[in-house]
Amino acid sequence: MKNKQLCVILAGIAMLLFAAGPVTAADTIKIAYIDPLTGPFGNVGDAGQKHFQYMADLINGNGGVLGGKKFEIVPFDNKISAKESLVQLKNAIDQGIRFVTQGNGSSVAGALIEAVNKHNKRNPKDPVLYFNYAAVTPAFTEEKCSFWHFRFDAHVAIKMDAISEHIKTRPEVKKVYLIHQDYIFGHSCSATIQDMLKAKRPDIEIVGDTFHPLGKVKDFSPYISKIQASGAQVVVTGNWGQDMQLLVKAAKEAGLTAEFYTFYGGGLGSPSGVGAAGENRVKQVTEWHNNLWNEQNKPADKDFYLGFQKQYAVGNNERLEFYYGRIRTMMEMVAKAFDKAGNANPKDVAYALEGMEHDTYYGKVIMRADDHQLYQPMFISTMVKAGSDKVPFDVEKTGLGWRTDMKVDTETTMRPTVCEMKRP
Amino acid sequence: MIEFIVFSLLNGLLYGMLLFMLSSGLTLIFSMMGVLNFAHASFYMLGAYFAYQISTWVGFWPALIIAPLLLFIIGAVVERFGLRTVHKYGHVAELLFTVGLAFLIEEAVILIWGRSAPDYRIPDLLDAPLFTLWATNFSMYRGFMLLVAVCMFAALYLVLTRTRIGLIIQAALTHPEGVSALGHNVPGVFMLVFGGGCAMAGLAGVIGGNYFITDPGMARMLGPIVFVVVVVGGMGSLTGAFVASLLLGAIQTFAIGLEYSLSDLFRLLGMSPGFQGGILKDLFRIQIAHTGPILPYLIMVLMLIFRPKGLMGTRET
Amino acid sequence: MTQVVLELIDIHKSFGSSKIINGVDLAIQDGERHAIIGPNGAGKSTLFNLISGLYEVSKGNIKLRGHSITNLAPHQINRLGLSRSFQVTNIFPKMSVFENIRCALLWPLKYKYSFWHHCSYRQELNQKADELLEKINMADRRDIAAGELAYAEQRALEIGVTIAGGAEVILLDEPTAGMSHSETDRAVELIRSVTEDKTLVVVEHDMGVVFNLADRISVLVYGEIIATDTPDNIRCNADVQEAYLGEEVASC
Amino acid sequence: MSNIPKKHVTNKWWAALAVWGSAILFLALLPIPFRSGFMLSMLSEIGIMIIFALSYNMLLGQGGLLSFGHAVYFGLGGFITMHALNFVNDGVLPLPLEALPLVGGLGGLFFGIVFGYVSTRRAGTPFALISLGIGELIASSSLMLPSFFGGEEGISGDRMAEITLTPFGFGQQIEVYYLIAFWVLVSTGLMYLLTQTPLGRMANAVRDNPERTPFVGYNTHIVRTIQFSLAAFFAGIAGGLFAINYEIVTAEVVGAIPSANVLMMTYIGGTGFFFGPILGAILITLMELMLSNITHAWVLYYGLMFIAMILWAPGGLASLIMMHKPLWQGRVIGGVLKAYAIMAAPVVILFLGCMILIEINYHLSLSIKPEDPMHIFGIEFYAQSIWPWLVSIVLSIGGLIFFLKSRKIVSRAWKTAGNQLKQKDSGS
Repeated sequence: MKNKQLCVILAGIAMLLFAAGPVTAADTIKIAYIDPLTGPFGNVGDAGQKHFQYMADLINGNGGVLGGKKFEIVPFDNKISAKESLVQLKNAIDQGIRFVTQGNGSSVAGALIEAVNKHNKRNPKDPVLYFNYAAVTPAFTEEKCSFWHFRFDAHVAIKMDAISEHIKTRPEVKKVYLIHQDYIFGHSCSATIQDMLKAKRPDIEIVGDTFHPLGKVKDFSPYISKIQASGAQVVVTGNWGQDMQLLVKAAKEAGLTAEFYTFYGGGLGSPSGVGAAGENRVKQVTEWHNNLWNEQNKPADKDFYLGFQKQYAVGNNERLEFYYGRIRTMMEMVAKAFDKAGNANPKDVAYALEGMEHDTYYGKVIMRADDHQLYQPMFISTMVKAGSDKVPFDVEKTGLGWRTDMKVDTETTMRPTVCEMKRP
Repeated sequence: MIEFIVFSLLNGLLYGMLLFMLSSGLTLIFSMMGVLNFAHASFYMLGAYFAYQISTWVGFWPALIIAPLLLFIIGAVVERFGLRTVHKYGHVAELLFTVGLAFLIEEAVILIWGRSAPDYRIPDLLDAPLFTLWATNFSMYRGFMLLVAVCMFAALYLVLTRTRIGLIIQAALTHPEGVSALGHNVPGVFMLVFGGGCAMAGLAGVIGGNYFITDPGMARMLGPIVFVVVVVGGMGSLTGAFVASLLLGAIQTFAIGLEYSLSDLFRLLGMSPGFQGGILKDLFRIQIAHTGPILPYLIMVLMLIFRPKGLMGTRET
Repeated sequence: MTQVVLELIDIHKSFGSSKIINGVDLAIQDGERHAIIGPNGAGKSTLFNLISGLYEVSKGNIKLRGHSITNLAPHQINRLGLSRSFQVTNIFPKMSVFENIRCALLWPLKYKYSFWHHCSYRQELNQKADELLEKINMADRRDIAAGELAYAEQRALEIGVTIAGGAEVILLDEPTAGMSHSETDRAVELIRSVTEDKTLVVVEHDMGVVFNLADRISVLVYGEIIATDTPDNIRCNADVQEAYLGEEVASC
Repeated sequence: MSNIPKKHVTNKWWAALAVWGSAILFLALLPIPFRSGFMLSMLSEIGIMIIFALSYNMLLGQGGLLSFGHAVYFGLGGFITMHALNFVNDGVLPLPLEALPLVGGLGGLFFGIVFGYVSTRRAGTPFALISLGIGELIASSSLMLPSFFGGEEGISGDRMAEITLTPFGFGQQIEVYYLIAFWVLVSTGLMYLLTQTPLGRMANAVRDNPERTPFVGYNTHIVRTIQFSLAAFFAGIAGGLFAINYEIVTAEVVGAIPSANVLMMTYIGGTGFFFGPILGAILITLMELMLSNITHAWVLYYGLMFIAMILWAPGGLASLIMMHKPLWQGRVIGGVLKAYAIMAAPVVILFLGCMILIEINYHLSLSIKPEDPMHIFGIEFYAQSIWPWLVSIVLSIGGLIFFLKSRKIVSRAWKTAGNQLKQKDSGS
């Protein structure tokens, strides 16, 4: 008798365990967020999810899209693995989700583009649309471009172009050192900046072009010695994560005065990793940073920024800040596209997004139809002491914040593309 | 050129000393107990996190003492209640136990301190250049790290040569099966050595965590490099571990300066390599400089294949 | 006696600075049962290890039927027809008794490294293994894991594994060590029966066994052979008595 | 001659037929209840992992070789298959898609021979460390050699190839599932047969006692090399199926994570029995794909399970199951099962308590917003309030106390069953 009762209880528990999925309302538009939520990159994916959630809440609070439908962000943990992303994509499709977003890792993005293309080819009546908010390999909007993929982040060449534009305006810079991670991304960074500098500033000498294995170097001092010996005034690096942080820290230790142009100097966790070493040393190229509202006099953006921080206040150790300006742009544009399309069919939404122009606080952005790449103003900024009138906010409680050096307009960032878009 | 050599030597020395702090404990544990401790780097990480936490309460200097002590206790507990339980199932089980332990420690660290890097800083006192050579600074903190490493090495040397327990450990290093015959409390010694090894890794974490970056991935990132030291140095030989650490430090730093690739070699030999195309073309492009950080693994593999005793080992691993 | 099967010529072995074997010369005749005796630490097991290829010879030459086998790998020596047992039981503990024997039969039956034969369907292989089990009186223990056998049974299995391959020269290292009297007697009978028509070299401490079994005896003291002779002559050899046997068997 | 028992000729062909027949039927019918895309993907992944884990057990369980780099052969097999698939689609290589995993297998075999020969001279720690080093080298070079590994994005291809042996187009997941199921059956069968061959037996011998093996005529190094190469062959087949299933292979597949994963799978499943790794592959893949959607703490559960296995059940799941075999055969298992049923309650309570505790902590430190309510089994509560803590601690402690008590009941039941078994033995 006792056993039977036990069985019932156990069965009940098991059923609850599997039934305890998220409770879904009928009138929602689900967006699958496929990014790492556990593992070494879990914090990055977690922060991204919060960005999307914040945006979805804002849009939903303003009445949603399509006359009252709400966005729902459904997280899927891919552990930054291409394989798991594909399984999770299947999972999302099974759950009836037809909009997918992802950003971390070009390996994952490449896999998702392929998988979405194949799915749409094999199920032409039931397509899936993929919004890429951070994977920057140029090929995704060049040779590998796809109708079903939209990129909201500037790709490598656009960012490097912005960097070279800034270097162009600095006649005192004569010697440039390049250091990158030894994989395709690093090599494409290095090749791009060399071409651009050659074209824009033929007098500049590239005094070093070094590659190091991805994520394997613990002590960058030897590299710094090499940079020091080369007499470089400026270092350009596409390094991200620890490879960037350790590089800058080692530069500070050795008293290297050269400035670092980075992609990811402000990336999540980077400012706290770099710490004081970044002061006046690290520059970044981004579409947004948290002092832009002050410089451009747009106080409404400040409220938006602080609102995020307030909503996701974490314990004493950490402070989560809004970082992905482009997620805001993306969600606003996607919402607009839904309304423009008048329905939630991925194909119609994609057509609506093509060529869409949108006004952000910092200028006009355009989703170019030719390659599905978003073109937006780029800002070169430097990490300086924060708390002043000019630089009111610091980042990640480091006491350092970003100050804009230069704005590169949307038109300037536009580049020709080799993409031959195939539309259904 | 001299500039390059001097700095490579200095950098190599510092990196080598850090490696030695990490690997000396591992060598002791591995030689005596035969346990390849995969969680060793996790104790290094714990050292850094403890030091960070303690330094937010009472400052860096007490942390320098307290954190290694805590790790000594944790190490001893792990040995007593974990390793000793699985010992009867053999070395594979012991090794896998440490693998699982590394897994759990990382999760625990994430759970307690979160996934982002805490702001564990170098003490202000040491945040200044010590001396400047050819416009490159050598910071006080790096000098301090060297000092700590040297002190630890000296202390270890004294303990091993001047104390009774040290002599037993030394005997156990070379003849682990013989010591139990002497009637010493071998499990007790094991516990002590395991705790001591963890404390040394923890000390490395205290002084390395703020110099590099303290985050939940630091143990994983350190990876199996400490095993390389143990293998190259040789089983049962602390001196070997010392030499291997410095050697690996030097190799890694010097390799960075050598921008030669296979195709350069062929050019030098007057051959025009016509087979540089195809799937293997990248092989010819890679410069020695790019491979610096993976050279140790190559050395480890070759060492195990051709000289399993290591440089100064007393017996084969 | 006919022909020399196993010949040791001026064998030396040293570990570092300590010399264990100091110029041993020995010639074992075809079909003979030869015992090697000597005090502890005399180097008896080392000598076996040198012959069977476990250790490398520092100096000297070992010949099996006239072919040099010096410093060949153990498996090569084994394939040339020399098989040995160990002082400490050295079987495959997790495998069944039957499989222990079968493993020893695989190479001699030319299965080599085959991964295309199914062992269970090889009539000849299994029949031979079962015959051998009968021979060593262990047919009833066939499917028990070797590690679970009683000590004396393990020793018997050890001998079984050693002779299974049909090697002509058998080296047994203290086959009766640690056995009771009755067990020893049975073991000696077993050895006698399974090594018929074979050449046997045995290291043994039990003088009863030695004098019962051996055709000739060599006495090894401090890495040198001080005498080789028939049991009776050895018993009465003054050097041997002084160096090793003492008074107990001095009954000539 | 005639008195020799002829037990060795297994006349149980019908038993084998029954096992294989039901396996085929089972795999063929499995997609009926699990027809959604996600379920099919999961089944496919499980199939791939079964081959991979079984091939790993050829090293660890059968050969006594602890490898930390088995994913090298899995991954290289995958890359080679993907290149082959692209050659097929370019019309260079006339091979049917169904046979492509074999190409991956041959690739794995090739690298298995090369690396196996240099690394298997000795087993134990040296072998483990060499495999670790080779794994690191290959993983590092995977990003440095983009023309073979495709760089960060890996290499992708289209499995809807021109040439196929079956009417399948492989556009749908279910067709790929059946391809994988076919290879799972073939590989499992072959790997099982391998254990029965002279090589398989000698691999066991080398595992049990490498000192003795040379004295029965075998070169341990060669035995290990062949065993290793064949394991690499099957790993390569699994990698080839991976390539076909996901249509993309990235550098992550040769990395340390899949190597560690297959080790844990195999160990948790149990290395001592042939079917152990199958259990491990199923359980761990389910955990990875399903549990990670339910809780972020799945890594912790995974790690705890691994440690618990090492500490208390070093033989893995398989041996936990198989230790009941004699009781089952002797028909005395009833008492033990009853004791288990009694123990189940405190185990569930203990588990619930610990689980709530872990979940609260994860929610507080890692969730998107700790102030938000959390759900366990549909019950909503706030992690900041004291009640869930109290409940979970009470459940844990209470569960632990009763668990310890019920453990005695179980051990008593075992003792009784053992005695009954002995009586039956002596009775018959």
